[in-house]
Amino acid sequence: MQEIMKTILYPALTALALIAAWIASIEVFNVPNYLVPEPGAVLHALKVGYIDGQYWPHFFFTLKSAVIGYVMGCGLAIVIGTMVAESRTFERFLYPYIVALQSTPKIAIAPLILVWFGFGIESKVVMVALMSFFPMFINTMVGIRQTNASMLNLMQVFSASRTHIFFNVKLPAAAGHIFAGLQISVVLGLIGAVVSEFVSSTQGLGYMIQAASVNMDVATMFACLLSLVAIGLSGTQLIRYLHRKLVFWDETHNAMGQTE
Amino acid sequence: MQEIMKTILYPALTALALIAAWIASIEVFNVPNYLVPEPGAVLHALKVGYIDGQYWPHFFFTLKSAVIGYVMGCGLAIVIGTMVAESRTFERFLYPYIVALQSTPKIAIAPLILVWFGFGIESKVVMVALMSFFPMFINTMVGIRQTNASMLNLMQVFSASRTHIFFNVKLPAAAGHIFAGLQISVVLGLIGAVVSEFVSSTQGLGYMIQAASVNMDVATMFACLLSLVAIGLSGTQLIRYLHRKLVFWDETHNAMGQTE
Amino acid sequence: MAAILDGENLSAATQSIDPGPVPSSPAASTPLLEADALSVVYKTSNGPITAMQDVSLRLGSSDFVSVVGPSGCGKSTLIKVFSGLLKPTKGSVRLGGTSVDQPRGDVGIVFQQPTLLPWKNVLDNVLVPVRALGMDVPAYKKKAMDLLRLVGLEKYASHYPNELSGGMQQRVGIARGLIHDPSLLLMDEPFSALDTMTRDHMSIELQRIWMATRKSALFITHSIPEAVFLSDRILVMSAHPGTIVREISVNLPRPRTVETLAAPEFNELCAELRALFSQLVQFN
Amino acid sequence: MAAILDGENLSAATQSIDPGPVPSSPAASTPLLEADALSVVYKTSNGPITAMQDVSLRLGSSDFVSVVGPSGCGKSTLIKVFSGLLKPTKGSVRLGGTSVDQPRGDVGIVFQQPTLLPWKNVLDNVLVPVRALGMDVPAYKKKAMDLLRLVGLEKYASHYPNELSGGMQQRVGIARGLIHDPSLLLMDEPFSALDTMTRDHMSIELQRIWMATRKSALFITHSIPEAVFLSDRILVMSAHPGTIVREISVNLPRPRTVETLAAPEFNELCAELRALFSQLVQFN
Amino acid sequence: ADMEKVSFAYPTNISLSNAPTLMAVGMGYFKEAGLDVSINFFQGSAVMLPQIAQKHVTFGWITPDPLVVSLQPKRDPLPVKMFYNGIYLSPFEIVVPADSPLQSLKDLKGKKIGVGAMSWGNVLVTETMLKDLGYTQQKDYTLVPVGVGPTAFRALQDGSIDALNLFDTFHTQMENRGAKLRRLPFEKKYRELFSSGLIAHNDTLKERPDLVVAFGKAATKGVIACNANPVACVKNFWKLYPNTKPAQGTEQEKLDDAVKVLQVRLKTMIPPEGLKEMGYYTEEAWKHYAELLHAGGQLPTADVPVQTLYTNDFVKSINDFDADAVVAAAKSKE
Ligand SMILES: Nc1ncnc2c1ncn2[C@@H]1O[C@H](COP(=O)(O)OP(=O)(O)OP(=O)(O)O)[C@@H](O)[C@H]1O
Ligand SMILES: Nc1ncnc2c1ncn2[C@@H]1O[C@H](COP(=O)(O)OP(=O)(O)OP(=O)(O)O)[C@@H](O)[C@H]1O
Ligand SMILES: [Mg+2]
Ligand SMILES: [Mg+2]
Repeated sequence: MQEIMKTILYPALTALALIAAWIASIEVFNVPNYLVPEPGAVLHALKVGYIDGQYWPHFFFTLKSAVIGYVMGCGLAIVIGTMVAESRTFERFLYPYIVALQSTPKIAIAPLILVWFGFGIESKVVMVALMSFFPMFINTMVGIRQTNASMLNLMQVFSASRTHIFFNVKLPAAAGHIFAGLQISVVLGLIGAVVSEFVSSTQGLGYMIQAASVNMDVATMFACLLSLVAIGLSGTQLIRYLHRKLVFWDETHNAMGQTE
Repeated sequence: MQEIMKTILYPALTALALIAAWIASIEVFNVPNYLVPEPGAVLHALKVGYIDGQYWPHFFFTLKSAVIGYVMGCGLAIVIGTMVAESRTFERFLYPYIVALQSTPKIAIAPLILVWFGFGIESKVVMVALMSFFPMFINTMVGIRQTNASMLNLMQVFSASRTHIFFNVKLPAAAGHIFAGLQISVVLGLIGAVVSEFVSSTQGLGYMIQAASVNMDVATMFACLLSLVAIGLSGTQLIRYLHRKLVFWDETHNAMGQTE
Repeated sequence: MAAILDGENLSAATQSIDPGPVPSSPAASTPLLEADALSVVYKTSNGPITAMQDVSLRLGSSDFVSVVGPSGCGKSTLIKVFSGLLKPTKGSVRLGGTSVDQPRGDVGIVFQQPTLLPWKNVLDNVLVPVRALGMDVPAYKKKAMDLLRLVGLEKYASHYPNELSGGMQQRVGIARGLIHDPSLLLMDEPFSALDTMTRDHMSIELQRIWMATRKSALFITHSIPEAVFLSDRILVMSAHPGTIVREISVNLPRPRTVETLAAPEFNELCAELRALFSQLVQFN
Repeated sequence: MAAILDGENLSAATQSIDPGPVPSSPAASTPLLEADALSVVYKTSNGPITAMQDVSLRLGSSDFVSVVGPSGCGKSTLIKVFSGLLKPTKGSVRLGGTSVDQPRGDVGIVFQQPTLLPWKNVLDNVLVPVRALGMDVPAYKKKAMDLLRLVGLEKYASHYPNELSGGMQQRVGIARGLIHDPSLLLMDEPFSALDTMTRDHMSIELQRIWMATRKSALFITHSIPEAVFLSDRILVMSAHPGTIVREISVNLPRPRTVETLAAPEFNELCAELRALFSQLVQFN
Repeated sequence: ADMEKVSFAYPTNISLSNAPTLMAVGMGYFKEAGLDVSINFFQGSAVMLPQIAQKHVTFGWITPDPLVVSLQPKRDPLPVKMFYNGIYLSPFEIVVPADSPLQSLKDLKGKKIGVGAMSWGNVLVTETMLKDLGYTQQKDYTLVPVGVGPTAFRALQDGSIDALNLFDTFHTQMENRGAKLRRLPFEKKYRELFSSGLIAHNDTLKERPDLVVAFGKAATKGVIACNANPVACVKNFWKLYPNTKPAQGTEQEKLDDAVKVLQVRLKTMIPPEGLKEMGYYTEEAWKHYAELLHAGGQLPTADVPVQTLYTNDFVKSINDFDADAVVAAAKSKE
């Protein structure tokens, strides 16, 4: 109970402090409202957007492409990360190209993505998948490589199949790395969705931000940014929750044992 | 020796295969050269760029902002990641805001960054730092949290100071996570540099790509993308090399011991 | 049950030993494991360490052989090589006639460290070999529970490893080594973290199980009476370089009981081994 | 050196025991450690486990006390509580007059698992307490090398832990526990992974060091003769619930030598403890 | 009943500048012509052009410079043509704060000029324009990429730049936000540089002239209607894109501001020849464009076959409607 109170209360306190700073900066430093909107204007935009309902389709569009792309990108990253971790040959053949693909700014290859996947939701999903991929890939690879050798030896003595070892030892052993990757990818995937909406879209929060920015409508921009933040926070919190629940054996939690 | 041969030979083989596929796709499928340039044109652009020397200032500009921003972002991430991992209070106050900041697409806050840091290299450095920050932050935090509890207990019995424990136990224990984060951040930092050059710059590979893309000069675009890939690959290879050298105790490497 | 095998008071306990059914006649010892001129040189940060030199060994298909030797003489290395986890620098190992290049499923193993999977509970840890070998899990569940009862942990079946004491973890490791009836059982100091009484109990149970199944067993221990009590043969290793300096046959009749412990042959063997041993360990 | 403390042949070895200088008179035992009515209940996935119940204990400033008891009875838990790493569910611990709420630097500890830092070599692992406590490292380097010689690992000073055998790792842990002259030394089965001979050697060395420094020591062991040989008092614990069922004083004169082992009092004490023990461990 | 699906794209993000053409939606002109038009926005012509070349997009709105620049040796010609001149006058301006001492382009010597990004098409024009005065970039003046909107505004206000070179509509938006700006006069030939227009794939132009005319006609009617009733045009636009309606300010302020911006754009869309001649290209204008790009260093030669880039074949049919009726209908629209 108290724990929950704290988890809600503390961020709320910081939030209040931030809002106070926001108002103060506008009042005291005279920051013009074409740069930073007044909280009231943002609140109004949020009201119009979510109570009158105008933002919902955009919100869901972004959410949908982000979620589908995230699942695809992370899934693929776990598979390929495992392959690369398991085989030196795969590593030699694939690794440089994965780094190469990821070092290329996605915006620069956006025209190709649009040509291949069309300018519907598909290209957004692909962009999200591309963005989510890399952190998951590296973390999976490093995590699997770090699996405790004695546990692997144990399984090897029993001639366990690679798949069996993967699911019973490597995956749980790499869980810490994998969940860290999942957290990073939430945020990157979201950015991927928004950036791809910048490049081409008639829907989504990214499109809204871009349109608002062209029209110098900072209040709407902030309202949409806040929506993105809400998605990002919920996503990472969900991952953290799953991490705590699923990786219950995590050593630090059980330290010396907990007494009642 | 043979190892080195393989590390060079295999990627070279794949590279040849890719170039063959590239030429074939142009010849066989008639992919027009405003979409994908001919390898010859890219080679020519590279020659003009690096032998005649026109790209070098751009190359170094991007490299400079990427390196400075990367070092700053990663350094800060390790410090803040440690603070959040060590203290529940810090976590409550800081964590949501870090996720919030990171969920906001950098392009959307680019105007604010420009206003605060100017149009020079500073704003690019800040963007790189912002992009590199998050993977390092999460990986550091998770890595430190996962430190083997018995080792911590050992140090606690001797009333070791927090700093001492950090440098002697937590940092080495989190090394796997930290190096994974460093690898991811290389790539993200690079993208940060390029994207910030897209938004506002008179120099850098990102500016070159943007300018070339307006003119539909795909050969130059590809040449610059290849330059980025070269930076990205060198960076990640360097990190991987350091990882192998510094984290020599990594369990998997010493598995059952290596015989001669 | 009294302390038997720490040998401190050999006549103290005579009650409640049930070494299991006596087999009609011991099976003929056909060579199951053959090791020829094994040497292991480890690469280390400070140059090579010769852990084992020129070790040859033959194990019949129903032999119980113990290895004793000072700390660091290469006993665990021997187990790693036999299980196929470590390639010897020189020499060859053949198991059931074919060369051991990599781990094979028909070996049971108890590591020196318990090596439990922290994300599986005690029962599932015991069932690890069954699952890994693709055997029928429900059929082995009962056996796993029996083994847990044997090692005194039936109440802890659904606990996780980090909720157990050191000795309890080691006992889970022992149960796991016995679950799948392998043709060769390799045990690396399985009883080291156990108290005297539990240790005695486990020795007698181990003998019972072995006599019932008559599989090959290689047993590493630091306790001389334990080695004599359980083995057909005892190999004594020296350190630097790790090599077998003596092989002693134990011809005491089976099943061995507390009476065996009082037998003069038993004590003679122990004394002989102890004398040998004291020459091997030198401190300045 | 012969096998002394496994008690198998108590008269076998009489040579080369140097228990160190005999202190003029044992210091008066002022209470250094006071534990009152300690209970520890662990939270686990399957409900609470009572690891320890109502344990009270007093340790003078130069007492050597051993704890024996069956596996899982709460011995390690006792060490965790005394070192300040675990808060007892009930009861209180006072060390040198002040309450133990968290770990304090004046305790030396040998864990049941070796717990070495894989990124430090053997010498640096031994020096961990020295560095952690901010003591003068160069001054302690020689002592660390002496301790490594004592445990037979001087040649391995610059090796890394994963290049050592199980017993060698445990010996590094022992050296680390002794490096910084703490006022209280807690040892959790420090000799369990060692062979008989090394074990005897270590016991005698431990007595020598203790007599020279006269610090308080709490020693957990599975070997009854070892406990009797080393201790002023022996606490016998039972399991379920873990509690002290008997306290036995050992009034044998110090320094104890191989002659001590042949003394009738010594054997009587061992027999008494063994009898007690056999009632504590039950298997079905 | 059976509507033909047509996709139409802009290479920029949606803004009020698009309102005139999109008035065709509000007036129902597309529907009348049997067209079901979907509207897309892309980030840059480099992203949009391949879509048209691949026929994923039927019609696009684009500036001529990427097409002219594509006429280089060894480059595959793009299979597209512009068929309708949408903006006759250059929408680019150079503005200074109203109280600035700078009066003409000549005064820009040694000054910092803000541009959206170095990659913007008008940068070339600006450089050429200043070259006429004998100034070269870096030596005599500096270009600073400042983005659009808030950052550009800020840069001009705090003096990090002395002049700003963006679209007319951006400048008007700033003025709506309270900025006091003054436009520096341009030479006529730069002012009369045409800009965006409609583009389509060569196949579409060849195989579906009916479709091209129907679309062009509806779009033209939209511009005329918007010009006749800018208030309705703004309202139509906001109805189509409610998110572009500013969040700050009162209803009337928002409308007034928007109409001001819109009128700036409309001025550049109505040809000097009058409403009957909408969409014509002249070869001189295209040649002039090529010369400029050559002068700016973007083209190796100014002698390029610009006539392959555009066609006037459809303009006559497109203009074949009753403009007065459109004006009347627009005036009566709410
Ligand atoms: N992974 C390894 N890398 C390098 N050297 C090793 C490794 N494992 C063991 N050694 C060395 O090999 C020798 C034999 O080790 P081993 O573990 O086989 O001894 P052991 O007989 O099992 O000892 P103990 O009774 O202490 O467990 C030791 O000197 C040790 O330092
Ligand atoms: N971290 C923990 N979490 C939950 N329960 C624990 C934990 N550590 C120990 N226990 C339980 O507490 C009891 C006592 O454990 P402890 O480790 O103190 O035993 P021990 O006397 O040291 O045994 P051993 O001789 O086997 O090392 C056991 O029943 C064990 O299951
Ligand atoms: Mg060993
Ligand atoms: Mg214990």
